[in-house]
Amino acid sequence: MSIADRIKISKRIAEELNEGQVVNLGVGIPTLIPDYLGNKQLYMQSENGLLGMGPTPVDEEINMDLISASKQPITMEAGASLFDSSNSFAMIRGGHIDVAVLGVLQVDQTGEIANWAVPGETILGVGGAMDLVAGAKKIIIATMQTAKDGKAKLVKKLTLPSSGVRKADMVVTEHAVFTFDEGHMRLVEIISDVSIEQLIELTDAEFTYSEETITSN
Amino acid sequence: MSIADRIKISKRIAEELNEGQVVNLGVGIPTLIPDYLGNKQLYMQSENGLLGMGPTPVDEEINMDLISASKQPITMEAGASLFDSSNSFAMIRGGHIDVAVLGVLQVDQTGEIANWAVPGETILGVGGAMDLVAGAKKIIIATMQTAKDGKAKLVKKLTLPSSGVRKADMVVTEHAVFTFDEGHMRLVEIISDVSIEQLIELTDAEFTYSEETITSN
Amino acid sequence: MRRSGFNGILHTNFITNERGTSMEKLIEKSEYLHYINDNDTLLVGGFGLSGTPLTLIDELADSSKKGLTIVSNNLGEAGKGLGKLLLSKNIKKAKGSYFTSNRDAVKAWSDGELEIELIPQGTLAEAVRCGGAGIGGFYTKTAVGTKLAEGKDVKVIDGETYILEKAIKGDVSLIKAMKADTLGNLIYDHTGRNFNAVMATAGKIVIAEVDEIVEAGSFSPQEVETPHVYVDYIVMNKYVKKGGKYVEHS
Amino acid sequence: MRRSGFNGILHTNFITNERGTSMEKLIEKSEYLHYINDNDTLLVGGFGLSGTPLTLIDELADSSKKGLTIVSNNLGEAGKGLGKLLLSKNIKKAKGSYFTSNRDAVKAWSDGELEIELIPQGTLAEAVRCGGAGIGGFYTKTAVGTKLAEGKDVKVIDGETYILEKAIKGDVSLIKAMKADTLGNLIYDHTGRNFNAVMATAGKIVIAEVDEIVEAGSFSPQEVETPHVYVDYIVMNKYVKKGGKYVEHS
Repeated sequence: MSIADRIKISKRIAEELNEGQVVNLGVGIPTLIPDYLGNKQLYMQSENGLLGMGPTPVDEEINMDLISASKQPITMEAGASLFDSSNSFAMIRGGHIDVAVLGVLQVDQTGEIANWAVPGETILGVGGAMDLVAGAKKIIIATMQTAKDGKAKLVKKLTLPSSGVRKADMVVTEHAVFTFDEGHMRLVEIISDVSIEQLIELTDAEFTYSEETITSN
Repeated sequence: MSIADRIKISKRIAEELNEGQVVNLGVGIPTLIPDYLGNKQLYMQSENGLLGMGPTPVDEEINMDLISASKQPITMEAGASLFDSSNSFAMIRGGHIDVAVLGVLQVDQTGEIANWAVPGETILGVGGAMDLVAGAKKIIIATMQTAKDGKAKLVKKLTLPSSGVRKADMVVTEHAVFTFDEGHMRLVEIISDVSIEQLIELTDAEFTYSEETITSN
Repeated sequence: MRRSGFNGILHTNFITNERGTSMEKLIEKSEYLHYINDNDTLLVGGFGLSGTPLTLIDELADSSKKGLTIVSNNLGEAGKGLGKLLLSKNIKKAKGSYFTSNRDAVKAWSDGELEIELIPQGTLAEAVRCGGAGIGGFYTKTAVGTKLAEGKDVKVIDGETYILEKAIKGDVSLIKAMKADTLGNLIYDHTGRNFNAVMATAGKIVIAEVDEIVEAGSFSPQEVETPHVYVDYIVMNKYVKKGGKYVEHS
Repeated sequence: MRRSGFNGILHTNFITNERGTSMEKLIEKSEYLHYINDNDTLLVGGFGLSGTPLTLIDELADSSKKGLTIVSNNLGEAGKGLGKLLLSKNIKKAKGSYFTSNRDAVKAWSDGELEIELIPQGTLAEAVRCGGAGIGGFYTKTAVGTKLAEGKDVKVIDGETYILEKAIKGDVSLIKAMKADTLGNLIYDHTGRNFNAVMATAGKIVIAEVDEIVEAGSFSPQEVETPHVYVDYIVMNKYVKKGGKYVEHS
């Protein structure tokens, strides 16, 4: 997956985030988002116990006990707060995070997410994925349109284990933006030079769209 | 109930408390105990959110936001800690309080406690009574032998509503000290000039005792 | 993030308090009533009169809101704190652990004018915490075998008997802190924290009454007791503390 | 209050650390192994290598303790932190949320040498909190409808579906704090608090590894993160932090 595509996805999701929101960013593409927020003040939550995560520190300020959920060194912004894991997940599970931006292995056409386990491979990690899926007020998926093997990641029905019954609200890929409306997937924007026919080809999930959507790009 | 009796009960319970213990003292007689601890360092927990409660402050230092569970102004000792109500009761319910000293309306001969509700009167308060009964490692009851109407407070079977299935470990009255052993009440000490016959008369509950216990006073 | 709940226009952006600190969440004390509807469930912090949002309660007592359910450890004292709402007849029901010390509450209940649901103090605190934490209910040892367990599910887990207590949530939380920073982070005054910290998590809209507002960054991240994510609006306390008690602003 | 669990004679009273601070709970690092039995369940704080009791783990890896169940978010990294216990074969089972990042854990599991129970991170934190709080279990939204919910009780409460998760307790908790005071009150280093604060509440015996011991009263009552009631023994960290990482004491 090209860095240009990753940046494109991050930028597009950054546009969806509003001043003052509390946001939890998953590993991978979502971690690029802070670079594209412009003047918007957001509050980043890290599930290992911090609200108000700031950028990567200079080398002299690195402290292994001030890290993100991705276990990278971080800083704290003015007005940050620290708490333990149980209170961090009370915040997440209790619906106090405005937006969670998550990577996925698959998302189905109803918005159901698979982002933790690949059958046949060792399933030894779940982390906070299911808590975020269950608890965030809004879930935005950041993903490439297809997996490395070329298979669609936006599928009719999950073939990988589900991360929970709670559905995603939006999917942003390098080609397009989709939303979910009462269990139906809808194309709202094409953000590459892909044609609608090509997009349908790259997508296993069934989605609706209006002509305006396509021609707007 | 005479102040001398209240002090006698408090002093006797103070003897039961050991250096370093974490103790929660109920309203009434138990609040006198700190005056009789001598050099023993104990840590007083107050269920509204403090471990390390100190004595009553001088007038100039009274703060209505630094109070005991009895809503009286208090101070904090060196090494005190403050927490919210949920964490205070996690401490209580989770078995982290070494001793709770409680007043009662009745205690039965198995150690079951009634200390919150008088039938026929308005039952509008329970406070932290049931949490302390359920959670403290050791429960010592501080009570007069009889109620104001002369009826025994140490009864065969509770006639007042129970505070929980968890039994008391010890009862101290102005006349005697009783313990509970596998559901049976046992007289371990007489601390007034009452005779064993008089004590039996004042006590509805059945208890065992050895001759040595009686003659030791 | 400001939550919805009132669609009218409020001039709440960057109100400046008397100290010149600007803050988006700060509103006038009367404004907060817009967020309260008749028959709402309000979660109110405090233990007796300690850590109680006196200013918010005064406004409510002066309002025509009715049929309210109040979830709070006590109903203040007779004529004081939440006790005022009994005299002003705003309350239909009270859920809490100890009402005996307010004679007005006892009388209102006796007269059939107030419903009371008695909840052990620790169960109340934990149920509200669960309400704010996305937990539906919990099995507790407290009250097993008592009248307060009647009608509740009983379960034996690893040989110990527990009862099921459901989470408690509210439409609006009214809490009292000592200081807010300009983001809405809160710190409390000693044992004034009591129920305020959990009440802050379990209301759809959370209004915090504070004595003082300071710049964001004034609190160390370790000392923040309620992170700003839980706080929607801030109202300045009209009382000042003198001799350890809140008195009318002179 | 010191808890029972070991009946041998330990010279633990008022050991003095290198700074001259005397403290009843302070023990030598090797002593703590007396409190651990084969097949015990250990609750271990930390998130990756952050907030991890490295010294306590080293002692355990050098011991002959076996059949241990480790409850911790991760098993450290390959050869580091709890990862050492895989190489030293002390562990029978691991319960936590994320083991994929330690290749030794993946290999041990593949080889049938390690049982793994996967628990969502928030469920793990809450289950341990319940274990320390006298709560038998809780109904959570997390993992509803997933493989990790298989075999678990499902309950609909107020229209929402939850699964029952049982509390987790341990025989011994091994935690890491930045500072202890002489009573055993603890404060943590930033996000190093993570699971340590809940692990401290749910072990029958709690051993805290700390960088420093200060006099009681040095912490303000508001800043104590783990009250001393939860802490039974203190062990000094043999590592020192340099460049933000713990390195061998030079």
